[in-house]
Amino acid sequence: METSFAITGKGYVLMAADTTAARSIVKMKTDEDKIKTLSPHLLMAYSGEPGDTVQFAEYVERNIRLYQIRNVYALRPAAAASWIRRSLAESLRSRKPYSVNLLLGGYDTSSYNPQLFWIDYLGTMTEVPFAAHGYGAYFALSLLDRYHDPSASLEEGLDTLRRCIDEVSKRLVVTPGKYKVKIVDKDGVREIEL
Amino acid sequence: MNTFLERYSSTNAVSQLKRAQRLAEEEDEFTDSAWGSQAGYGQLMNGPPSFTVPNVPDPSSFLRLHTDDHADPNCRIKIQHGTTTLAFRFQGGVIVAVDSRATAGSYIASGTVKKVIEINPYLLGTMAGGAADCQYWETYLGMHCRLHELRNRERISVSAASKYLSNLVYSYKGMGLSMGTMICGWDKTGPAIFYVDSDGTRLKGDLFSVGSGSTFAYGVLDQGYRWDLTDAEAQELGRRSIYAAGHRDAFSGNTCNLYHVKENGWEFIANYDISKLHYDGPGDVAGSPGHGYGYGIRVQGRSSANPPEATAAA
Amino acid sequence: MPGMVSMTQPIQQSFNPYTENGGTILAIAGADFTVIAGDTRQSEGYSIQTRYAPKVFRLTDKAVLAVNGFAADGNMFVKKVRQRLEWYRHAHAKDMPIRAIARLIQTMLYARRFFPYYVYNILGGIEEDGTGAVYSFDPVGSYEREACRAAGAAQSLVQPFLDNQIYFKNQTPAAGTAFPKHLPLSTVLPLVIDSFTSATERHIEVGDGLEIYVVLARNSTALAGLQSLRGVQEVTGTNDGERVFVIRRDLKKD
Amino acid sequence: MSIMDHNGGSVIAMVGKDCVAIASDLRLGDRALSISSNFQRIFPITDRIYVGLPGLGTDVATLRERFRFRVNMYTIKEEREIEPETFAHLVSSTLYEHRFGPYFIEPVMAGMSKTPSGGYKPFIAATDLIGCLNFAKDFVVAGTASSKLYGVAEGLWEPDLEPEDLFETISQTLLNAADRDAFSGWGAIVHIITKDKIITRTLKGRMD
Amino acid sequence: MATAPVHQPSGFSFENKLRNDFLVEKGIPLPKATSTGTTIVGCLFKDGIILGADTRATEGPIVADKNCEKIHYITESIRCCGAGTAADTEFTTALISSNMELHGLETGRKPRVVTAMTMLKQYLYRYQGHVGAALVLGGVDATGPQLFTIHPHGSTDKLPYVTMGSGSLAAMAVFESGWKANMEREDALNLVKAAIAAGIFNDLGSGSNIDACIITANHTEMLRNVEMPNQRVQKERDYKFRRGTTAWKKEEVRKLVVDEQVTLLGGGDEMDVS
Amino acid sequence: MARRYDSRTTIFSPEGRLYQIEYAMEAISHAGTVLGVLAKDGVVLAAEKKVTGKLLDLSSAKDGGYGGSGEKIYLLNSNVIGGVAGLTADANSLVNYARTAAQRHLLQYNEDIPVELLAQRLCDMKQGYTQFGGLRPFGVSLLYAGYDPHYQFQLYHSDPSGNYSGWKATCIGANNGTAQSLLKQEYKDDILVKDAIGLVLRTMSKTMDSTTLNSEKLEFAVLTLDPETKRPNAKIYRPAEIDALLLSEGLTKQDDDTEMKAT
Repeated sequence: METSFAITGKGYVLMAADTTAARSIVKMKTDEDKIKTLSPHLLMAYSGEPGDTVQFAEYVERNIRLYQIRNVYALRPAAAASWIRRSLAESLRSRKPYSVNLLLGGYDTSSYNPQLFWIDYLGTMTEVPFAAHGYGAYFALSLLDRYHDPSASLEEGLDTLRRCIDEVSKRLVVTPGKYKVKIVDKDGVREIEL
Repeated sequence: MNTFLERYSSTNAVSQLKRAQRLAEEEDEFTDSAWGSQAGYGQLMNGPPSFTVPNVPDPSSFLRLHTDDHADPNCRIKIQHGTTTLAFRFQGGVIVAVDSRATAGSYIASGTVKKVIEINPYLLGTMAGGAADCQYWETYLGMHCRLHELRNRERISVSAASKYLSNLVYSYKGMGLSMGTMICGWDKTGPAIFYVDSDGTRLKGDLFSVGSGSTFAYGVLDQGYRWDLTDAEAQELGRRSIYAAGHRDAFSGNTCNLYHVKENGWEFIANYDISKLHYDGPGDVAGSPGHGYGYGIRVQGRSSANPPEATAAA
Repeated sequence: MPGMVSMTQPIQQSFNPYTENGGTILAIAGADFTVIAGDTRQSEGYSIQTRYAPKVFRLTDKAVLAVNGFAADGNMFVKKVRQRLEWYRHAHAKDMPIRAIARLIQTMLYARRFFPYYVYNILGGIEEDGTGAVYSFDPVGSYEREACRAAGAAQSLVQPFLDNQIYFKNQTPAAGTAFPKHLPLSTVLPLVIDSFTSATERHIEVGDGLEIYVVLARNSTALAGLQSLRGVQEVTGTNDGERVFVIRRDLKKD
Repeated sequence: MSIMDHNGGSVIAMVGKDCVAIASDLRLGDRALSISSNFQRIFPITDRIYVGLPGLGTDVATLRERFRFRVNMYTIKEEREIEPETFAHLVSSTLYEHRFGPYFIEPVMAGMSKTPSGGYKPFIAATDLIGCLNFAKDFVVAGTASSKLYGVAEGLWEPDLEPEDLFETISQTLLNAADRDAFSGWGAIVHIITKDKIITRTLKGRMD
Repeated sequence: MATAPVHQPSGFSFENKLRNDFLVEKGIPLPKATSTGTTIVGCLFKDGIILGADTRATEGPIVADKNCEKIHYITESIRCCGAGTAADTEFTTALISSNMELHGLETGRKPRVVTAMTMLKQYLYRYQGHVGAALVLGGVDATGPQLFTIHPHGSTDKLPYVTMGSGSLAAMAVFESGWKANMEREDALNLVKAAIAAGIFNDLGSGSNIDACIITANHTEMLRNVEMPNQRVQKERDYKFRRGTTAWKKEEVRKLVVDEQVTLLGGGDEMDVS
Repeated sequence: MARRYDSRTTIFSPEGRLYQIEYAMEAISHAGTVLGVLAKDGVVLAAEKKVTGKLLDLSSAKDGGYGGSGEKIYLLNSNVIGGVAGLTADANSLVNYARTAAQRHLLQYNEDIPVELLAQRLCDMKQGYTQFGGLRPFGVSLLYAGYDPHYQFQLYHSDPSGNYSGWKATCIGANNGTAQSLLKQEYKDDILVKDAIGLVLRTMSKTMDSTTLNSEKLEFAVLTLDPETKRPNAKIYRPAEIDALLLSEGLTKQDDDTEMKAT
């Protein structure tokens, strides 16, 4: 089952998403990347209705890119989050709504703040220090209440992330096998091996 | 119309059976089920009490229609639920921790429910699902445990007690009972926990959590659990896990009741207000971290921002 | 229009022996007394069936039972409880203690687990040790002892108010003081009356009249203040020492 | 479970003596799961008007943006700040416009309106989700805990409370009502608006 | 990038309809709007019309507004009582009132009650009962006093005395026994008050106070809260808290300029609550 | 001279010029001066009002009105102040457009519009009016004094052609050449707001036709950053405040009984 986590730390946001693409009871693919890089300092993990997810993510990706091309600088994370939320809320009012849950992590280069936004398929948005989507949230959130540190170093942050993944694999009936982990900080976006 | 017809057509075998049943039940109402008072003494030999069942083709769907089965909030009879309970075995015995909230729809009907049922000085049962089902059957179980002691001159094993309960509720399967309990105790084999539910499942294990907030409790419990925890650490873990569930789950909370089962019976450790745990922690007790459990309290003053040195100075 | 809807979609006719008759009950336990109160309106839908249908019943001199929900079930249930108490009296030549009544009510309710009484019960009275007690029940018999409890149509309006005023929830005492553990009757009675006038203001099914039963323990200090009250009437039945009073008040009738 | 309970949250506004107060809880839930304990649903419209938007989280954000836009455009066109009464009607008509596909929000407004003599007088109002206005003289409530709030407020509210007393009354009302509601809570925020200042306090509420 | 649609054409917006259907599909029932259980009445008397209404608005079993106004202004000599979905009665009468004003300006005459009635029934019929307004329309025009009821689906009645709403039966009982043709103003007013009172006391959906409106050929008198039989009694005690009772974590005080102030255009960050 | 190549905005002359645009710019160079200076910690704008006559009712402008006296300096958004030179009617239309554009951005992104983007939005529209038949270009130049987190304080100028450019200090309207050369001499790169105010007022006093400066002839605004909230603080001075400011800078002779309402 789809699971994604994101946590903030000292100057970074870490994101992890499972890599399974499933159809019915079959795993179609086990190395699907569900975290998109929207701009040099912005990451988006998406999950939800198959098809909707990629379509919406690409729509967002293109539009955020367009803004950057037009204005040289990219949208700041909070502004991008507002725009994405609005797009989702408006799509909900259309004939064929996107059913996508999002985690949006970015690094605001003008305030030096890592920011993390939790957005659900209805367009509900809130800024949080850590977040999760999918059934994993029910295990990870209490764990993060206990172990998360907003000023953690990268290594400590990764340890906390490992705990989340460990807990989900221990308790969730259908556990995702592999996770892709990405980080965004002042130097931009990169992938991390767990 | 059909039922009306059935009732008065003497040729209908089913209706005859039902009428007989109904008559028997009306008798039963103040005989078998009256074991709780002196008026019904002597009736214990008749086995488990019997119950009035509505005279409709499908009594369990009748019950579902009129009682709150979580799915339909509009039904009239609200049965309270929502819960987090947990129990785990470790070298020092068994820790049992529960919250105390009961909700009916979105209304918090009570914040002081005792979800640990003290079956006897050696046995504890927890309560999740229908409050009345747990209370009634575990009290009933307590009675039988005592009878077992009297008959066999030794305490009933946790295994036997849980099996008895499991058999009892299994006989009502499909009727709409709702119960998820952990029978915890210490017997000849040492500390033991059995999970019993109204489906008829009965599991022996080291660590269980049951209820709407159980996933949150597991999140903390699994990460902190080891067999060789000290008593203080184990109690802290139980407390902390119930807090975690009370915090995140809308249907759990209010207070945490903590029990510790040891070789010579269970001991009630304390009742903790979950909001107080959030802000101030459990106070001056063994294993306390010395500060509030709340995330905001724990990480107070720490920030994720990393402005460059020069800017920070400016 | 409801008529139109029923034309378009089929409705499954099912056996529905229940209805909801509104009204609210509450009980508060003090150190040596218990107050059990209920309004007297009985309604169905937007109609008032009667402006005086008692919801609070004296069981013994130590115990008073308030029932709320489906009035027919409630009245039947009270009848059956009284019958069982009568038998108990015949067998033991004394009134059943309140904690035993509580357990009795549980088993009686649970006996109908699969065909429940649609009744919310609150039992109030005096324990054998002379303290005030309130037991509250759900329709299938789960129960607990509490200090105060509201049930019925306006329970969600009244209960948080009592939490605040009886348990002093969310209040911090002034430095160096503490909130009292038990409130005196002179404080509890105004709270009960205000709870009901407030509920009458905001809940359409509450109103008409208010009946407040007060059960006093032996030698309760609250006696003097009580007897001087307007419209108080004693309904004590025995000479055991516990005394039961009832106070009647009007509520708004709209 | 109604859609209004999906994210939870409640708002209350009360009138005092030359002041008004508006308060809400801070929980954002995903049904039973609590997501955020710092979800603001009360927003300033002008210096002296606040609006609380209890209901579905996505509509809280959408309507907040919409109201801000409409009020800003009003300010630009009229070259003056909007008055609370006018704003209440703006809210009402915005919601009624969506009569057959409503936003799941029941707004509560509190503010100080200018009197012709240059003074200020308290103003509160609330609407249902399709914009039926309710101008009460004492208090208005909305959200998942509304019935609880009605009960407590009806008991505790008194006329002519000074700002500090009004703070106590509205806070106690909100906290105790939220404590009986599974979908409201996780802290609370209170704004007290007087003619010359706004006091905002974050309450130490139950966190379960 | 896609721009935000902010300006809609006038009339109802159905933009959320699809979304809400989607939510219903997910098994989430939609909430109910405030409705006025209501007793509203109207009757003819010697010189004109008297309309009456109670003042309770309910949301399910909860009283949402204890003193709302259910007699709405249409023109100076035409008024309309509303029952049903509160917002619908409010906005429907406001819309028709505005159209009547325009109609009056266009024709240069005082518009008639039938005109308002026709506008209302056509409007309600168009929405096939989805606009849930049940109305009692009364007024005096060139043709004399006129009294109508209009049902949510657009059907109308013209009668000498009418009642509507959940308390209509109780009120009608009073009219049936007490109404006579050509009543005096005083008697008619008392009858209307009695009819509303019957609704207030016998129907749970109606309550609080009595509003009445007397319309004659050259004068309209709005008697707001003409009778207040349900004032709350004095509370038994006062509930003021000691200052400092509520514990709080953080305080922020923003001073406002009272006599002179620089007005800023509300900006993005400015709106944030901090 | 123009050989009828100036009759349409959309037609180039053989020399490759759009005469209507140039005429529009010419119109602007007769309008009241608007002068802006970008400082390290803020931006300063000043504008010269052309007093139309004694009978003009200025009562609404007396207390500053909404966002300025409404003639030359406008608040475009909470982070941008605009100064206009040219046809007042055209300016009103553009200001309204700018405010709407800013609000739209706020609605979409929940952040104040970046200053350059606002200038772009206006220029997109202005350019459109130079390219399509039947339209007349806007006879307005604007100065935008603004702040955004991307480039901090900024000062832009846009003209009727739809061109825009960023400046450290610039001037539009009458005598802009004189003013610009004065600014060129006196501007220093790390000038602070308090010095910039002086610079602006002195330059204004030298370029304006009238000999005495006072609030009847001058509009004045400063954009700074609130030290506490770190949010832009746009202040458009009221007439009384302008007089007080002039007095403190020693640029005017005032009666003794002037209200001292300065900040």
